[in-house]
Amino acid sequence: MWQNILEFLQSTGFAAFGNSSMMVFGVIPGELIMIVVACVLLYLGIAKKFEPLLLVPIAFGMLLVNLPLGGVMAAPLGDTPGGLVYYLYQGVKLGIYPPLIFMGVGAMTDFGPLIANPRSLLLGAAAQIGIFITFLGATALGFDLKSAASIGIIGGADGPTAIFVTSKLNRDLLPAIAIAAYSYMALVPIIQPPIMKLLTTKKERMVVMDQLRDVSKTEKILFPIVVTIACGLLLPSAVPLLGALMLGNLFRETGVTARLSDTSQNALMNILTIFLGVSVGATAAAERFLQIETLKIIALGLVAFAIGTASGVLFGKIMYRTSGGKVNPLIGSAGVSAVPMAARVSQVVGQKENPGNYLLMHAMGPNVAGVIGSAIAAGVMLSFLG
Amino acid sequence: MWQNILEFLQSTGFAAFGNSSMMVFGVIPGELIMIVVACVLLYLGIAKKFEPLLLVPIAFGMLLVNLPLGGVMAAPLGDTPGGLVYYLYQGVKLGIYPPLIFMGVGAMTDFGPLIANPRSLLLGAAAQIGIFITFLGATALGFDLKSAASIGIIGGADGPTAIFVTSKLNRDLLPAIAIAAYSYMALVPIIQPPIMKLLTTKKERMVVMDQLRDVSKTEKILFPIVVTIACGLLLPSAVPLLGALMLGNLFRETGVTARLSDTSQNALMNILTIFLGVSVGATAAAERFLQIETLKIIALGLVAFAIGTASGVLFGKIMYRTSGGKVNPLIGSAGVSAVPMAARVSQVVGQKENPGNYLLMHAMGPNVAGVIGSAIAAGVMLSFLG
Amino acid sequence: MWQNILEFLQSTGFAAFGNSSMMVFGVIPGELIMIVVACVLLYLGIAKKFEPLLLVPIAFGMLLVNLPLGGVMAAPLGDTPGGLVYYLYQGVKLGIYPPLIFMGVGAMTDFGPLIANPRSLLLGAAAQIGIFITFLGATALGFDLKSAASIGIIGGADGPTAIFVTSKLNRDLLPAIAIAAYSYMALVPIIQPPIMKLLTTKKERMVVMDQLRDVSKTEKILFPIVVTIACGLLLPSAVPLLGALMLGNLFRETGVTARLSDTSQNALMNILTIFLGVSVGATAAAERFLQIETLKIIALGLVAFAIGTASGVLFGKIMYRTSGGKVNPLIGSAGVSAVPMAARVSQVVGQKENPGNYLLMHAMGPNVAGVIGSAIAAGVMLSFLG
Amino acid sequence: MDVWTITIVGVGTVFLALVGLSLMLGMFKRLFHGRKDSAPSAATAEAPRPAPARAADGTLVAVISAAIAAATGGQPGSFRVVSVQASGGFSTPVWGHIDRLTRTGSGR
Amino acid sequence: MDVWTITIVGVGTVFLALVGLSLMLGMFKRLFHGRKDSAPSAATAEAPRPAPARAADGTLVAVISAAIAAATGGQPGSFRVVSVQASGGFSTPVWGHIDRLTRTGSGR
Amino acid sequence: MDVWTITIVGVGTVFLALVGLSLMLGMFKRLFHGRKDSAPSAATAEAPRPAPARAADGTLVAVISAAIAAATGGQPGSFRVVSVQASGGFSTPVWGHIDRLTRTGSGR
Ligand code: NA
Ligand code: NA
Ligand code: NA
Repeated sequence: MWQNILEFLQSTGFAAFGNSSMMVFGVIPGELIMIVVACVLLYLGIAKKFEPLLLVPIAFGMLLVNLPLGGVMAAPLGDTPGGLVYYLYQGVKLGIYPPLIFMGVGAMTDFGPLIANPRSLLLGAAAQIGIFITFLGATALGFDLKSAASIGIIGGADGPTAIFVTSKLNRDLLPAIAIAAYSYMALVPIIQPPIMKLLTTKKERMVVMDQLRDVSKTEKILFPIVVTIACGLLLPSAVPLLGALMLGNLFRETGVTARLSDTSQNALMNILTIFLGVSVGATAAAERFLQIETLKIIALGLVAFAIGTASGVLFGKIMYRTSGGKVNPLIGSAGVSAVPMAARVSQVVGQKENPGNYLLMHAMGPNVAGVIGSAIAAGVMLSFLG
Repeated sequence: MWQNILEFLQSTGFAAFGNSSMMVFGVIPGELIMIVVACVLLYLGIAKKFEPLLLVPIAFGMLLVNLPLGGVMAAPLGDTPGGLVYYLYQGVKLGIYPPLIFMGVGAMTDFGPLIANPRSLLLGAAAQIGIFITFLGATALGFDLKSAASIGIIGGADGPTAIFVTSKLNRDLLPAIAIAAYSYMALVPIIQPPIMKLLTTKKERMVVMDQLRDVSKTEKILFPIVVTIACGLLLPSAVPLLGALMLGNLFRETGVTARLSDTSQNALMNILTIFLGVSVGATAAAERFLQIETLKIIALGLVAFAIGTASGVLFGKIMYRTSGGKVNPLIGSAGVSAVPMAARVSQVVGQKENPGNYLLMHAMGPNVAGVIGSAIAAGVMLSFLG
Repeated sequence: MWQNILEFLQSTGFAAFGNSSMMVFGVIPGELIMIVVACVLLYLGIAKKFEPLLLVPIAFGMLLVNLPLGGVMAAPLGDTPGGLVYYLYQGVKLGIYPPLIFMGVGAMTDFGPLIANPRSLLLGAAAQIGIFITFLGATALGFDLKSAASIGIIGGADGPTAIFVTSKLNRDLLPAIAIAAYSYMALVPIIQPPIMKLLTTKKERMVVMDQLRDVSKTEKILFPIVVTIACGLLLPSAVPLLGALMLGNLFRETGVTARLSDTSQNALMNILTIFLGVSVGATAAAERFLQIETLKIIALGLVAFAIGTASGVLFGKIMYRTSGGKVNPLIGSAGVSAVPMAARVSQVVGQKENPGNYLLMHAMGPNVAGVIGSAIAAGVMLSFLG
Repeated sequence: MDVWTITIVGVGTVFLALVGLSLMLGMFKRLFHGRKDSAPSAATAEAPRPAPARAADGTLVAVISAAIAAATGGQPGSFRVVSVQASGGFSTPVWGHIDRLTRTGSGR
Repeated sequence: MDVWTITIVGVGTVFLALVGLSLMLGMFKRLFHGRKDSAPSAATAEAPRPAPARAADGTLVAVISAAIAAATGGQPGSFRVVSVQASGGFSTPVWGHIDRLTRTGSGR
Repeated sequence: MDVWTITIVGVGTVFLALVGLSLMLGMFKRLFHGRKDSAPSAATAEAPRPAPARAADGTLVAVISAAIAAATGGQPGSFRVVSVQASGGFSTPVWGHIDRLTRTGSGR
């Protein structure tokens, strides 16, 4: 009996720490470090409100998978079923959750400001340059093409897009890229303003833009259909993400599918967000996450955001010139997406120079265009490398 | 590099149109025609409000699958996962979605008017004759037995039943049968009235029926249990559909399972409706859908509806005679199901002859009986041919 | 043709009764008896309100699977898909539903009273002694270790925990254990009071406890994280249940994940409750359920509840002594969990002796501690026998 | 399989089933109509009701015993379960696991 | 695959797609702006409206006929479907399957 | 496996775990009780609050750097990340991806 008790003690997680495959300084098990990292992420998500709806599940998944012998990610073995998160993870691995979450995003998004001002699309395109420059930079730093593409997409500022691309190109990077993407999306009000001020003159920032025209219901209904067909024909690999986004938006706009729109953006989206977050977090096993690459990814993600912001603002300056001073270049930074945070940043920065200036709706155009833009950029990456 | 760019252009959907397996007149790719058909269905669903909750997802699925190279229905290949809709489609293929949707329908249905007037069940039976006559006609037109049975079930006027039967008997016909079923359900107010007027006299149409008795809670609770046991023993192959319908109805009536009833008819039903619609639509690949059979199915579906309506009305006339003029034969047409549209049609046609006549609740009896009736007819078909 | 009709009649469930593998008294098919048992369970669930949210789906699943030839639990065979409930059942078999339901339970549970009075945890531990004594008793009665462990867990008074353990150790016992667990949870107000009165003096029952301190939001947020890490390291096999419970509770307490908390405890929980209930019920095939073991399990389940109650109360008496009469031993019985019924029982029994005494919140501490306690007991069983 | 067989058996089965149900529902009327509803309405679920579980405490064991006794060829008495005594006076209704959680302060 | 190719084609495609969309949206303005909305608002869905389905009854058959006729090389007329006559006077809108159930007394 | 071992270890583990938790919760009281709640209540989430993210901007990078530096045997400084400067003056709270969408006019 005492031997049995001893064996039982051997089976605790404390004992398992001793057999950890990754001993830091020869003493600290990697899993313990990961538990601390998970707690920090929980702190950022809960106390600092960094995208809590994603960071809390991601951090908790990270916590669960690093409790030694917990087996939540264990693959099935013969007749023994796998762990809970192993099964939830299949929806990430097979590329099911991100498009369905995008459907919910579509059901939440009003493309009206974009339809009212189609030139916004150019700003949404410009801000994706950060994706490709970061892709270049990452290859220069030694990442292979697939990893570099996954890293670049962080600059698209869309969690589901980044996770979808990474799940297709290099699943090992999932936790680092998801954490970087969601953290920087939360940090947009910190990252963007200095860049915006550096690149614009006071005069430019004070531009008051004309009011947007009304958009008819017909246009709003046609928009998702036209985008799906046009972009789907141009770039077939963007169909899963863009098609789902536009289907959700169609549910929203028809006026006769309110039930479907409601469920897409509530019950279904919340269920998938929990499953996605926990299972992405659970890919962060110590020996995979505690790599120098993780830091590089986090640094490159910041670069991607900064370059995206800058190229959006610079393109805004071009439009300021070509329009004869009618476009406020501050709305360019909203092109990175991070809806609607980036648009609010444009609003706040603009209002500081000119308290009566309301740029929010003008910035929503590039903002939602950035969602389409990064989905297309994702399609390009998948088309070349998928 | 230029060669790479050329290759990339080759990978667009526009280029793929050139390699379409189905060239109409040698010039127009079949996929392009299907995109147009999908847009027409979207128009019918959205602007004309033809069962939009189903037609919009079906049409969008059709659109997505016909964007060349989009791969939303691609099967997994080795380590490469399949397309999004491929996975959603498994719930259709395995017969999971239709019964679960039927559970939601059960949670939405009040069988009270049927319990109050059990003779309604005869009208619900009579209206299913359209299913079997159409089955005969379809075999005469050269369809094999399985296809003919799937086509006949369109006359049951129940989308989930039609999709369930077709998914078991001949999946190639899924999109045509689903579109026909939902379109004619939407067109019930157009299809039925001329038939109803043709077959009845003014005197018959003016009959005012006695008020229905109250139905106790106990009866409403016992009803789904009794139906499940009785019909399940008589016709085991009807158990998945009827059992699910009755389980949903039991959730509704117990008074202590309101949570389950609510979720069955809302969150769960909406999620499954989206998945079902999109994946049924995505079975409409051009070379499968652009066949003369599709038109025959659509025509036969109309025949099934018309005969079902006629036999319901004719049986109503018999009951009018045998009851000594107490039954208004107009309620017979409601037996096709298409709840509650067909019952409203009875009400409207009756009210035109006799403005003070309220047939709605009397017609709800045959109407919900028609749901049971077509589930039983489906069971027969599956029992012989499944 | 007549032969075909005859064959069709042979395929009805009535005919199949004749070929039943289990003929009672050589005449009554076992399936028929099971249908009657299912109806009794429906009666208990609906009219007597025994945990109707679980018993109604369980009983209906039992009904469906015992309709001969209905095939709802049929495994897939070659190209023929399996039955509906076969697929729903996979979530039980693979251990997916119970932890996710526990997530919803966590989102519904307020651990505040436990945090305010940490000694409650001892009572939550003491009440689990019923699990282990029943385990001993079951082995003495001839059950093998795995079955005995599954039976003991009934005393944990947590449906999802009992189902999770049984699904891992001996799936054949699922229906009997699930029915016993949920029935006794419903019968807590009948089972506990006599035991509580027998073991306590009037003076003990009249003790008025000090008011609980306020618990800060920070403590409530830290609690699930700390429990997950501490218990997860001590007992890795408890991670799926405890981790999910605590994740749900974290969603509840953060203040920034209300969407996820809401969906966990409503849409997702309801969907899983239906799927779990129906598929657990559908494991009750006649030849498996109509065994003397089933009665033994039901009797042993009652023993487990009674011993758990008694040991909770006895430990309460110890705390009454050691605290110098400040702890009312009646709150000990709440340690079996069955939240919040057992806590209400403590309240009602206490109030009968001393009408101004409000024990409810004091009893909620042991009550929720009992949930953690039985999850840990489950972990021990799985660690030794899983 | 002959198309006419399917048609005739099909129409026959549909009528047989629904006529059968119709007859059963006819009995419902005789059995339940006029009787007062035994199940209390959901609206009053929150209000105290006298021990709804009391009458049913032994039902489950009794019925399953009888069923199993029959199935296994023994007599109901051969495996004796002492009946659970109702404690009386409970005004707490027996909620479902989920409902119970929801209705305390712990549910949001 | 060259990293520069991907970058150039990538940036190019993003701009091409979004500029293309921008041009299309420019046409939207010309086509739809100022026009009154053809689709009635959801708020009035409950109110009686004159036969919305009437105009569309033949559309489905006509379009699918034409499509299939083209696809199979025949003429639209070769498989004739007699047009469904609108009955007129219906003030009931055409609800979706689910909506229909919800809006009767049967939905809770 | 012996049934008594399981029983003894089982009861022992349950008590060990819950007594351990009990001790930890005892520390909670000392650490947090009386202190004001640091996390603002959800009810005020909509109201402007001073830059909640400012203090945390470098936390993530700092912690993960330290962790990885330790894990890979290097020093934290060996891979230098220039700290992100807070811009100051933001009254916009940092919403979640979903919440953000919901709270603009774009959510229904
Ligand atoms: Na973007
Ligand atoms: Na029908
Ligand atoms: Na317990």
